[in-house]
Amino acid sequence: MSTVYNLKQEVEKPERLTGGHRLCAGCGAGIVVSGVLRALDKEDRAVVVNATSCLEVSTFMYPYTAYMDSYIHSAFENSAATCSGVEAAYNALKRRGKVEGTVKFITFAGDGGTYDIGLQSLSGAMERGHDMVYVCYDNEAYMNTGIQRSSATPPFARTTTTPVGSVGQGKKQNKKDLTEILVAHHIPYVAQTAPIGNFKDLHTRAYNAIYTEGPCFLNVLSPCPRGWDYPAARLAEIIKLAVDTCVWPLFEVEEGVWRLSYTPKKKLPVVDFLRPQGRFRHMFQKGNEWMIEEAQASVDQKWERLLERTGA
Amino acid sequence: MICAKDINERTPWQDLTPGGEIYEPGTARAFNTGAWRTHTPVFHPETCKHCMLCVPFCPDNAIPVKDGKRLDFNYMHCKGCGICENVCPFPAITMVSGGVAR
Amino acid sequence: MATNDMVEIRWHGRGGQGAKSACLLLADVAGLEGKFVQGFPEYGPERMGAPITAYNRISEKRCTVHSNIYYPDYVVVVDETLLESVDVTGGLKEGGAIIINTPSSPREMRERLAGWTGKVCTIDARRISEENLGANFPNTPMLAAAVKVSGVLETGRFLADMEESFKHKFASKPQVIEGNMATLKKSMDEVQVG
Amino acid sequence: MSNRLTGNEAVAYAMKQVNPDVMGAFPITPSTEIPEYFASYVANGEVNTEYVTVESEHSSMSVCLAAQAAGARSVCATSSCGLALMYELLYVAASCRLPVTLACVNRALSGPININNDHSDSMGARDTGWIQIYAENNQEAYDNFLMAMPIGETPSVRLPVMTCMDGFITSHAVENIDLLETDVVRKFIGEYNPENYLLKKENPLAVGPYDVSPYYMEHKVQEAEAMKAAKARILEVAAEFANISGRRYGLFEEYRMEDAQLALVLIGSSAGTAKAAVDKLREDGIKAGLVKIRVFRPFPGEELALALANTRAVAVMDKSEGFSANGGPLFAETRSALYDLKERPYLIDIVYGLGGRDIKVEDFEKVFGRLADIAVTGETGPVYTHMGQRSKEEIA
Repeated sequence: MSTVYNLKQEVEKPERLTGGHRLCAGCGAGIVVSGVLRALDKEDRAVVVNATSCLEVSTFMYPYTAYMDSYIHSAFENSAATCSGVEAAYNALKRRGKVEGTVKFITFAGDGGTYDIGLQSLSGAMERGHDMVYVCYDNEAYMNTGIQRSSATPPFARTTTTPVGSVGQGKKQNKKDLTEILVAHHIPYVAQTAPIGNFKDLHTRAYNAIYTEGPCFLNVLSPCPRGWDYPAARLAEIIKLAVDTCVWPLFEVEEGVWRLSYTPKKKLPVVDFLRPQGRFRHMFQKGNEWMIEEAQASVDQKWERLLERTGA
Repeated sequence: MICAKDINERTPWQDLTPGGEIYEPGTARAFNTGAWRTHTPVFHPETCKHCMLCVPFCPDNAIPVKDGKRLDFNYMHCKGCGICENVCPFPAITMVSGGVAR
Repeated sequence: MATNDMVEIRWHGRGGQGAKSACLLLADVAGLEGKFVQGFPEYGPERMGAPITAYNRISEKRCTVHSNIYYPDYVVVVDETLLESVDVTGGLKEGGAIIINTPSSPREMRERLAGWTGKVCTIDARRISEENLGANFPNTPMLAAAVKVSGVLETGRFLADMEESFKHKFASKPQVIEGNMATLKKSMDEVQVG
Repeated sequence: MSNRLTGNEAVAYAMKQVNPDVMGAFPITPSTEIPEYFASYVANGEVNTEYVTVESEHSSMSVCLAAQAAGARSVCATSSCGLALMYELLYVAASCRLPVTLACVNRALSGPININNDHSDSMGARDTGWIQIYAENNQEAYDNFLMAMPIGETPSVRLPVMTCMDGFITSHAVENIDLLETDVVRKFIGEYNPENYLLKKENPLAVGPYDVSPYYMEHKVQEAEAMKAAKARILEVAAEFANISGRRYGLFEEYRMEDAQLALVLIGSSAGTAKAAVDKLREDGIKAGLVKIRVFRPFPGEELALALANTRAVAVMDKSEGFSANGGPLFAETRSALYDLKERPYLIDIVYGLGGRDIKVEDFEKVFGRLADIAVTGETGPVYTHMGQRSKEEIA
């Protein structure tokens, strides 16, 4: 499945996430959600499902919805089940001749709502095989409640629940590999992507996910200027560094076949990604060199494994 | 049908939509987030090559596009994050201090 | 609390033996014959082999009582090994009867029911079942014996209704119907009252 | 049509006749049989419901409320811990005004874990904004389930409905039942055609906003008003139901209350057992009666006060412990309802039947005995007590 990507045409499509929402200035989530929804064909309708999150409280604050499509938010931990219910209703009503046209079902949830509290609901929905896309916008912590660690928070990152003190030095644990967990569900399409460059990767992965029948999953890196502690204007650069250091590799797994969707021209050292972000500042203090070494070793190991899997 | 434009903080309970439903698309467009700006992007159409790289990077969908051309910012929604200035390969966008659009 | 025209039956069995099914089936058939019925098991998390209890109320009037049965008119014991662990005659009314699945005679069984002076009925449900159904399904013979001994249903009508029910249940394997009907009749003939 | 079914079979059969658009299914004792029976209807093509076998009750309620928002009629069944796991979503369904129908097969709630009947599960959910209707037997379980949709889906109500029956005692007991013909049922419940739904082509719908305080309270008032409006609608639907079934229902059932001086107020299957006690006492010339609460939410406070106005002594029988240290939930409601009476009967609360503790006709006779003493002496003694538990006092 592929589509000829043309940025100029794409940006001329009517927006599906409007301005006037209340995400922070420079929030990655707004960019990710607009980017994914842009992949919908113009004539197709969608129902957007949302877990409780920054995105939810900002994009549907009564009476202001920022969605051009139907939208439902129910709770934090159940967005995949909520989407299952909408999809089930669609099947039932379609069968009974009570609904017309094509409707697509797209869920957005943060890493807290996906990696952690919503994982059971997500796993269930994927296993049952609903025709839906689940998009995790991964900003690597519970940002809605004010930057608490999640299982998506990378090691050593400072959050309000993994503070840097005289003994504690940020998060002690690894980042859960959620994308792999989703691959293990043997669903038709899984991809890890991010908004970079001309958005071709995000757009193509989103298009594939939306127009592949069955349950599909996108994990999208979505920087949070506040939580990651960098100047909001540098978002594009931060994402590019995540990708070029291989901290956040871009790949897709279609019907079990792994494919690398982006190979950095030159693999940059992890410090290039860490240095601009306040959440990693303590890693650069004297005596903490081991943290950077560990971070680099971990990224290298995962990258090598991905290269093996993708046959690249 | 109760419309979002008729709902405000003085609306009595009888006139609100049940359960907080909204029956229209994109009612958030009526909300002014431009007031949040402390910095403001300035568009220089003369140097813009309409490559569109800034458009998808705008978290607020505040860069309108029409007939292959990007237009001036929608200052009602632009929060002044400055991402667009950074991604612009040309000097077509510059950030200036202050929230007022010029 | 039974009124005069109400028959209350208590079933003792082991999980998996079909005592509950027999109890529910009796309620169904009695209901079909125009009686007001209740059939309900006493539930716990027990698994195969654990002692279970089930109850029937059969009456000409609707019974609203939803408690367990403490003073049954009849007790049906689907597995005689239960006599060692369960007070099967507890609360059983003097004028009532206990019906036990056993190859032994009523006289032999009475010796094992210390203090019980009422009727003791026996039936070798295992043998009848094995001979007619090819396997040990004691619930069908026990149901027949309970109907016969209690007289709660008219025998001819009971057999006719059961045949209808089997025809429905075993529509795809009619050969089973014959075996089940033979089991019922044989059980009614063979149940010993002592 | 006359039949014999267990309560679970009866509710599953009602669901089959309804042929809902969506069912969320997850097993929990003693409600498990409902999705099992329904699965066989699906497997045999007797319904064309979208049957969603979720991975938890939490997801079951999530699926149902979302399906309802999408424009579908959805149903599910649960018990005990399953209902507890749904707790947050019960509020969401009610506050988003999504009339899901849930069959709650009442079971004690942990811990310790226990699978038998009491009302602690649904009583714990009494303030979630759901209409709650309780059944005494399989017939009422069936009838209540059918009435749930015309009640909940009415535009002036738009609230989810929980129909409750006693686990095992009703759910697993075979009793006689009169079933309606399916075409009669279909006509009675009608189609679910909400004005706005997610899949509607003409306009999008946004559901489940972040509600800031300038709006939240107004939305809660709407919900509270809907619950008030439900009372009249419940009676209206009951009248319509009487026309097709001949069976009449109110907000509660008064049994031999016309001149009763001693009365019980209780819920569910034990009301049937208590009726036998009332009959027995009446034979002895004692003016006993009972009120069986059918609709607990909305609570029929004014009507109940009227029904009890001429009694001398009343025992409220709670089949759940509220741990308020001041009596169970039914007692709290009843006592509050009686406050406005000029002359109030003496009132006591008896918590009974927890975790499947059986209650017999004789037990109710004892309660009436206590009421008779209170009526004579004017001394209630301890107002809030438990019944049926072993205690040192009793053994000595």
